[in-house]
Amino acid sequence: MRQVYLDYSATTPVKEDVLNAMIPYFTEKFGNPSSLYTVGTVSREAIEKARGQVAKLINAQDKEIFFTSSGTEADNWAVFGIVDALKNKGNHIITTKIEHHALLHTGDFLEKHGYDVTYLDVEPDGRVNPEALKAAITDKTILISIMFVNNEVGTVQPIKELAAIAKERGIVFHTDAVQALGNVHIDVKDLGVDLMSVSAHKIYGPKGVGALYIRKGVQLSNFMHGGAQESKRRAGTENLPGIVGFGKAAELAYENLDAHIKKVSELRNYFIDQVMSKIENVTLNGSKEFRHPGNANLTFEFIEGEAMLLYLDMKGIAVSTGSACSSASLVPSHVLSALGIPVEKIHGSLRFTVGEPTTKEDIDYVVEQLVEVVNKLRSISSVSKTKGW
Amino acid sequence: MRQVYLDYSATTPVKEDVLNAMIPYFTEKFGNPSSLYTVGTVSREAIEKARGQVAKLINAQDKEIFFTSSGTEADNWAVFGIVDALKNKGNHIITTKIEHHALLHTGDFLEKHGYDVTYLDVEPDGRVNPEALKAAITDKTILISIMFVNNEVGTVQPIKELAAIAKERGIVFHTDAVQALGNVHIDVKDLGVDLMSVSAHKIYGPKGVGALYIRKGVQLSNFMHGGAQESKRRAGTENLPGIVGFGKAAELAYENLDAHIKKVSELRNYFIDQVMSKIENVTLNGSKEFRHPGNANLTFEFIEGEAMLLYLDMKGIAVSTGSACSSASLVPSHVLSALGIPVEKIHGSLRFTVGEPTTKEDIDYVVEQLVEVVNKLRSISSVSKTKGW
Amino acid sequence: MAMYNDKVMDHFMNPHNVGEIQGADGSGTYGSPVCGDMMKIDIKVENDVIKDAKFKTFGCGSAIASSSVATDMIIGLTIDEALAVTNKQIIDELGGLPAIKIHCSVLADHAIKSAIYDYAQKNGKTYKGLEGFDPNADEDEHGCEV
Ligand SMILES: Cc1ncc(COP(=O)(O)O)c(C=O)c1O
Ligand SMILES: Cc1ncc(COP(=O)(O)O)c(C=O)c1O
Ligand code: FES
Ligand code: FES
Repeated sequence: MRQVYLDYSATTPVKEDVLNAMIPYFTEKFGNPSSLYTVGTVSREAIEKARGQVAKLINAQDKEIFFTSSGTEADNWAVFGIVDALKNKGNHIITTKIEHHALLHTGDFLEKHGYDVTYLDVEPDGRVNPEALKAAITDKTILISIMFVNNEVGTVQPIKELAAIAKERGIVFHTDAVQALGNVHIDVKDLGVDLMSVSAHKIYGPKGVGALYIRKGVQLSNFMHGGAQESKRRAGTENLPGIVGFGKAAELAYENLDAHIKKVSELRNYFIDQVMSKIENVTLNGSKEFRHPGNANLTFEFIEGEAMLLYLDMKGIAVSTGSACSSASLVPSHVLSALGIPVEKIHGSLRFTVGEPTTKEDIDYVVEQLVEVVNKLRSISSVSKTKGW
Repeated sequence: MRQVYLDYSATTPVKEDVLNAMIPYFTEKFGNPSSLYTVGTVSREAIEKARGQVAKLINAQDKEIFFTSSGTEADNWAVFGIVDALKNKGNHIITTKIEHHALLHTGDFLEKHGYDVTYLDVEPDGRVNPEALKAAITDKTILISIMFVNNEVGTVQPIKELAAIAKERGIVFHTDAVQALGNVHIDVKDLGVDLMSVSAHKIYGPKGVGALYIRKGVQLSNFMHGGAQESKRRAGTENLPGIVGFGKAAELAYENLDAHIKKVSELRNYFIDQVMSKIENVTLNGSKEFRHPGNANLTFEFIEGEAMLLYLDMKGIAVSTGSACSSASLVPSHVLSALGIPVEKIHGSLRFTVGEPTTKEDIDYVVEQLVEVVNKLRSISSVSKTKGW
Repeated sequence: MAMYNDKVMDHFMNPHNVGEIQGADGSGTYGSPVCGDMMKIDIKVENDVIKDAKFKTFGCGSAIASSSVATDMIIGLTIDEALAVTNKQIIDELGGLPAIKIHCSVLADHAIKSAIYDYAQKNGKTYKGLEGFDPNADEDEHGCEV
């Protein structure tokens, strides 16, 4: 049976070239990068090379890149680091209702510790209204954190415009660019952001390595305390092969960016067109124009996402859903909720993400199976267009 | 030229079997463990298997193991997690002067945030005096953190006795067992500890993965906030291949523990005997009896450690030093200082750690080269036994 | 070894002018083992020209390399010229040192001055380059924090 993975926003396989770059650093070139002897300095140089590769992908200076263990850690560091460093300046943070949990739950934690957190509403397409941001700023605002590209619906934010608002008011601006990296052009200098989180496993690099871009001159407290690694700003023996892999993945993403965007967006558009023409009562969630090139978040009315997901899995197809039924807490997707999508529709949502290995044949297969699955589940369902919800 | 790595306490190479276990999880079996489809559940099962392998090595229950990105993160989590969870109970922490920086710098950070931290002195052999611990406890003490095995001098602490003191007073007890894992027998149930940090890259597993043992029932706040991974206690997409590698390394360490201890301690003892018989004015730092099986921390009087380290590196030999000259901050080893060793002697200290791949021929080569290097540097030195310091 | 350049490594592995001069005309010691670096330098002087210089150093790779290159540099110089040698010149001669190791070159520069000071004291001479130089001054300048 054909296996079609269409969940590249959840994670990506490591590319062959990336894995090959990593392998030597597990065994022969395994030295601790902090060690002074040759076995250590070889490792140090490998890390510095990777730093350059990641920096280049976002047009940062090498020394503005600080490796972490994940996008999650980068998000935690950005937020905790700023609120601690600026605690005498204020206790108010602004973020959005559609952030990744790495931001939202950090916000929740801070709210329990005396901070005020504003979670901005978004427009129906998932975009933040710059006027809403302006209106939310107070004298106590010390950090604005708005994600670059949303992981569920793929909406791309006007980061440059939002960062300019922060700059005008002298407020630190952070963006979670975990989904943006390798999928949209990123130039930190042009964007004017102070802090940016990225993660390797979304760009065909390994899981368990990320980075925080810290614009030169931005002061923030450390999050991970200990050894003198990463210019004394992030402690812990470096994940050497992981960092090397991130570097290689970033290099490939840099070289391949335009072709990647073209390829996945064409396939994604073809997929959406096919689905729309073959299945009724389907809607596309999010923005048409400002969208992650591989993302198709669709609602199939009258049926439930987890059921679709399982059926598709039986046919070798991997996708995800915003349905409450699939979440550990039985809460429907906070992102789709924030877009104003009614709960019953959220239940019927599926996220498909096209990636580099995806082919047209894969898409055709998925469309074919999807038609079957949707028809089957609709035939079982107690709701329908005619019967109503 | 022979290459002899004798710095296994800094990091270890990944074993061939461990790497082979990891490889499939980069490419084919790359699914996000949180995903509901088969590609994801295969990953989830791999993580649960690894959890069992790590648990077995320390006699914990599987669900008491929480994977982190490093020993450093486990230490940070233990400390920040407890002080936050118990902030209404007190603000006093007890640790020691010889902890790893992951503990010490976390302590420094807390001191700047209204906490009291007692750094216990140690005996000249590096052991904590249980009476000193008892004397340091106050009504406000909420956490005692004492490392199991020291990374520089290898001293093994009487953890069971120290944990019992904590328990009697109802205080949470954490131990940093990063150097202990795979090198001494560990039975968390017998020891009676509440929290324990471990790291994969010290036991021939990969860098960038560690774990915190949390005894069932111990409450502590989260450190890494975000997704629902690790039973909602540690967020971030799991470092899947890293965790699989940690599991495999733990399994091998478990099977091999007695043979490993016997082998490395015999070679280590042979090394010390050879050095002592061939070089004058050498002293062994730390405890003879309560010691990491592979560790030999020696002071070579009248010469400086970084110079020795560089010479040895030219001869293919990798070791580390506690000399101030080799540290980024020009501060001599805090561990050797705490043992009461005079600064000029700390300058001449080298740490050798024997590991599994080490052979008798390696040791003979190192002794031979060491004699030469020490003689040469002593002939250049402005200090000597006759001239005095 | 990426920490030091080849020239530093060469002076460190094969230091020039190691030893002591019997009946030296001037002898100076600078630094302290407590700081991790102590250099002793002996000089032989004829007609105000340094004919020979030898050193012994307790210290790191860059302290030994600085000692070696500094003694090389002053042999053949007049006292006034030797006094004008700065740690910056020593570093340049070595082709650069890591920032954190700059203080090791200061050690060599001070040890030279100390040896010349000793020579001046023994011979009742004064040199402009020694004005304000105190061989027993606090060593804060070379970075020892102990
Ligand atoms: C937008 C966004 N932020 C943060 C993260 C977390 O990154 P990581 O999985 O590296 O912890 C993810 C993915 O999981 C994400 O999609
Ligand atoms: C005793 C001790 N604790 C903590 C650590 C930190 O562990 P990691 O390197 O996994 O961050 C180390 C090693 O670096 C160690 O030796
Ligand atoms: S219908 Fe079963 S969890 Fe929603
Ligand atoms: S002698 Fe200590 S750093 Fe050079």
